[in-house]
Amino acid sequence: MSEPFEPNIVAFLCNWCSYAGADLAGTSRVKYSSNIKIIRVMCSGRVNPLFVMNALQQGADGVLISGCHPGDCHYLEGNMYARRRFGLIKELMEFVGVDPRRIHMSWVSASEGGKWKDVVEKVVEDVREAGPFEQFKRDKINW
Amino acid sequence: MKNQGNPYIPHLATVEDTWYETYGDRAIKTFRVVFQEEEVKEAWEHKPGQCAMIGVLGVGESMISISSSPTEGNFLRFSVMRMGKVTQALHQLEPGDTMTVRGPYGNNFPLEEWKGKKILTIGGGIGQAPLRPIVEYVRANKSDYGDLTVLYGARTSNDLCFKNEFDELQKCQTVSSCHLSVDLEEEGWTHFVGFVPTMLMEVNPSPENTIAITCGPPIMIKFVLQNLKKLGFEDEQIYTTLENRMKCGIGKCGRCNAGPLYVCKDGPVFSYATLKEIPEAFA
Amino acid sequence: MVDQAVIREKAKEIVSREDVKHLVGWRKGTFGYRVSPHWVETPEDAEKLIFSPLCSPNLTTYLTLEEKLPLPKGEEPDRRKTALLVKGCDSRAAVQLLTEQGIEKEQVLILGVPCRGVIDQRKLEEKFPEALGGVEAEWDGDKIRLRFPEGEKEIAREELLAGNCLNCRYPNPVWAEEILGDEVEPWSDGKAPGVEELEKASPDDRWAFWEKEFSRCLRCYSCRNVCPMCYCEDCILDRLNPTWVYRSVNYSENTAFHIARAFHLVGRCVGCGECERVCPAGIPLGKLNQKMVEEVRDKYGFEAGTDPESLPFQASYDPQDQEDFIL
Amino acid sequence: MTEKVLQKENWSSFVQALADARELWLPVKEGPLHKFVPYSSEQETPVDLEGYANSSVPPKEAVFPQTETMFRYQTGDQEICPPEAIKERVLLGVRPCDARAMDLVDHVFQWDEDDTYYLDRRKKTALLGLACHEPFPNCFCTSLEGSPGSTQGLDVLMVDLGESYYLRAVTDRGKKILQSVESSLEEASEQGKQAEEIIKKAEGKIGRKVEAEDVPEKLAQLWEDPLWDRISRACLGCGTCTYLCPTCHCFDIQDEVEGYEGRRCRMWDSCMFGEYTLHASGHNPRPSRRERTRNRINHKYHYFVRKFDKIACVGCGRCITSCPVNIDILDILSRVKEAL
Repeated sequence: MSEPFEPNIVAFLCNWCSYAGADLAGTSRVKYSSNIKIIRVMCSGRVNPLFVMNALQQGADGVLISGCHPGDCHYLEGNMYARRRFGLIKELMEFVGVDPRRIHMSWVSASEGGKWKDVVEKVVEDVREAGPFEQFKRDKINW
Repeated sequence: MKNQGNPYIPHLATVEDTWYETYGDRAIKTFRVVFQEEEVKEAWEHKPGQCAMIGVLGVGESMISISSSPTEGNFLRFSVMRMGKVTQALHQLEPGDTMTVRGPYGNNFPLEEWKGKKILTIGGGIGQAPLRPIVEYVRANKSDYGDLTVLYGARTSNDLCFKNEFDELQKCQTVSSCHLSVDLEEEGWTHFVGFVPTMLMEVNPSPENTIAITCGPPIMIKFVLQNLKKLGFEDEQIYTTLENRMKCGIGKCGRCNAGPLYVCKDGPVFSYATLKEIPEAFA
Repeated sequence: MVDQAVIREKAKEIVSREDVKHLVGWRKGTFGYRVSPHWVETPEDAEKLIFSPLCSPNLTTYLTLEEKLPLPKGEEPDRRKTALLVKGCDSRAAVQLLTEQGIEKEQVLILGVPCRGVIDQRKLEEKFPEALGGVEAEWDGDKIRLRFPEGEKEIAREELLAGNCLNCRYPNPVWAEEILGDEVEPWSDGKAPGVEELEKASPDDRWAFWEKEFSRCLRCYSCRNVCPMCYCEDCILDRLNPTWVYRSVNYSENTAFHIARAFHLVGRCVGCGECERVCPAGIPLGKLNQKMVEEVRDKYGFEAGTDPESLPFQASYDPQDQEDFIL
Repeated sequence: MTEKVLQKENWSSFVQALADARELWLPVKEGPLHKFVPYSSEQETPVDLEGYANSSVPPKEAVFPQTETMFRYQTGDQEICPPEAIKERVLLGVRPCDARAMDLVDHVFQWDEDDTYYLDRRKKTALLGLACHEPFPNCFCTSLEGSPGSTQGLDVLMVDLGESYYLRAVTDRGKKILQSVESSLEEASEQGKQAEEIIKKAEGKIGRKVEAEDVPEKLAQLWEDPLWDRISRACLGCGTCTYLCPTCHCFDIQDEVEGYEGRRCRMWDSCMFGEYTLHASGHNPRPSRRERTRNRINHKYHYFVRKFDKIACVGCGRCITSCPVNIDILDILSRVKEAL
């Protein structure tokens, strides 16, 4: 069987909770797949849907946005806006034909190193099933 | 300068030396660049007043006036103020990096016609960059021209460009008088304090057999033109350069027009006599 | 029914008021079935005002389209009101602009005209090619009467109305100082058949459909500029530093443009159908926005421009928002 | 002068023969609009020109593509490589007004320096024109020295006689094309006169007109006239009228980088957009739609005339038809003429 498809996933992690959670997973030597490319943002509410679009255009096969649990947000309601926003962006992308398994959102707090590993494994598995993202990838166009 | 017939393909040039003229968020940096290919270096000739499209591959290009006179040597000098995407990328270039250059574009100061006349340059802020080649050219051919007066002002003293060169300009005898100004009082500043148009009235140059060239922010040009008229200058004696957004530099992309004139082809140097009838010139 | 004479009288009265700068309405276009926006400044201009099934332009977009140029020293900005004739969907756009502080209440004078649905110009051209030579239209019960130079014809409303009008829930203006004409009976529950049928298709078919549509896009941005909800001074598409969406025209950048714009309209689109009408490539943008309108209505119980006191949808949240998709 | 007749039954063999000789472009219906696209033999819809008044997007797309790669490079090693040359091609079904428009745009791209991209495509593109027999309601080509049967800029002129097409070669390149598709053609006898009548009748059907001789001088004196406010008030500032205009030639140049590969490309731009003249400092010499509309009309009916002594408009009527808010150039011109 040809070696399995290695997806390329961009993850936007909120600095206060999820990034610290991923940091904790690292310091406690938790192994998780390296397909995840982490970008630190100050709050999940900062992530603009255009980031998701641009990531998919430039070769990402999946996008993960991870923020604090409701109520933990350092800025009180950033994750609430993000929740509403990414519930809708998933619907819109699905309506245009993008596989819903490519866009994920998760709550990971600073102490949940283990949960971060499970979230990453699930997302990588989902995107691997969905296969490489070709739909509106940028470099496919004939220059 | 044709490049295998395709006017859009730029030549590659290496940045030999670069230094900051002014600092702050709208910093001005000067680049001395030399073409990488020998035959391009030989074949290139430009006249004072012409511009070139300089840029960085992967970022873009912008039209910058060549601020070195052909008499100074086989290199090109550009002074770039950091404003947008391309100029920011240019400001990150260090000596040894590569810059793309294409041109020269635009018409030039009609220095042949001005032979035998007195030359008066009035610059403001970055406006001195397009005027600098005139000063160098006239100094190099001192015998052909009358006396050279340089007026130059900026907001504050560290906004003044070519500071090191002005000290030398004030001493040498090829320049009859050189006046610097800053807008506001500053300790340690001995020259004129106030706006360039008011300094112009102070210096009160006689319009007789004189050519006045002015470049700078639009608001300064407006008042300088008024004052020059008050001093008795005729429209044909006054020249200025226009700046507009340019993309092709060869009169095709259509965006740099001020009324019927294309700034990249019919300009950037215009006499006030032509600009007077174009209402959009000073828009 | 709305009588044009009533509108003209009202316009004359409004325009002669001191605190009104001008009134924006519709007038007959310069050819065929076209209707163009009309500025009424003097009572004579009011004579040209019309209201018919061809009056599709949404005039609320002009409230935010006027450039606010710097005034020469000493000149006071003109604080007088802009009066506006609005249909049901247009009035919702005005309400949505109000809730987003795109306009101030004292800056506008809204006159509502109950609407029985506007004609889809492409359907009209297909069924009556001679309409390009000149036509007048009128509602008549559940039919539309078309007056051509050579004679009159009647056709059922359903065959000629624009898609968004067929499933319109707010034909009567939602917010207006005055309603010029008696109210009409709403005729739809707001479910668009086109959206359902596309939802049932498989993801690949959906993508095939949208890829074909988006690759036809010319990026002329008329859908963005006509939209009353798109009034950012410095649109993200024009930004160069960083360049989010490249200016080259191919289906990748076009898709990014359309998804980004559709997303900026979630919870704000009032379904006036202008983006679909003005698109020279005929891309069914209304379908994209209608999907999100229904999504937001069913899952969040929110409809844009229906309640002047509501908070903008994406700038507020509800603790009970759905979160089943969150890991 | 070679004159031929093509019976409509062997239209598809004619198209196939053309496609074998050169890369064939023809107007295909995509959604509600006709667009010139390269012909591929396994086209689902049968290619015919019935019900085709004129393409919504003008054939300028074949010689001045909406997005065109100027050169590619690797951002690391600064090595610039221009794109490959393009093949010879023929455009079938071009309307005479669009062919005249291409001649006008040639002036710009040949003026003083040659734009090699445009001129290379232009030389390799043969135009097989189709005379109009059913003009669109907004056509006004006859007021600008055009005609439904004008042959300016065309290599071959086709006229639809009902069940057959009359073809006449205008240039020797046209003659070569007709020879290369000899098999599907017959000799013409008196169809030439029939074609003339059809063209004469079509000229009579042109409903809209304007006397444009005095417009350039009047525009020069109407710079501050309030008519520009009234005209541009409804304008949305979108790019539809300029993108669909066959004589519009403005473009933007942008760099695009993907990983280490980059390209410099140019794409259509519109003077009706705000950032068309926006300086990096934020200053905009044309800040509002009033100046931009004034500039668009002045460019075509005043500036172009001062530089090339021709009006840069061929009366195809696309800007009237496609404007979302029905700003009508003939209405503008009549106001300009009345204003003085």
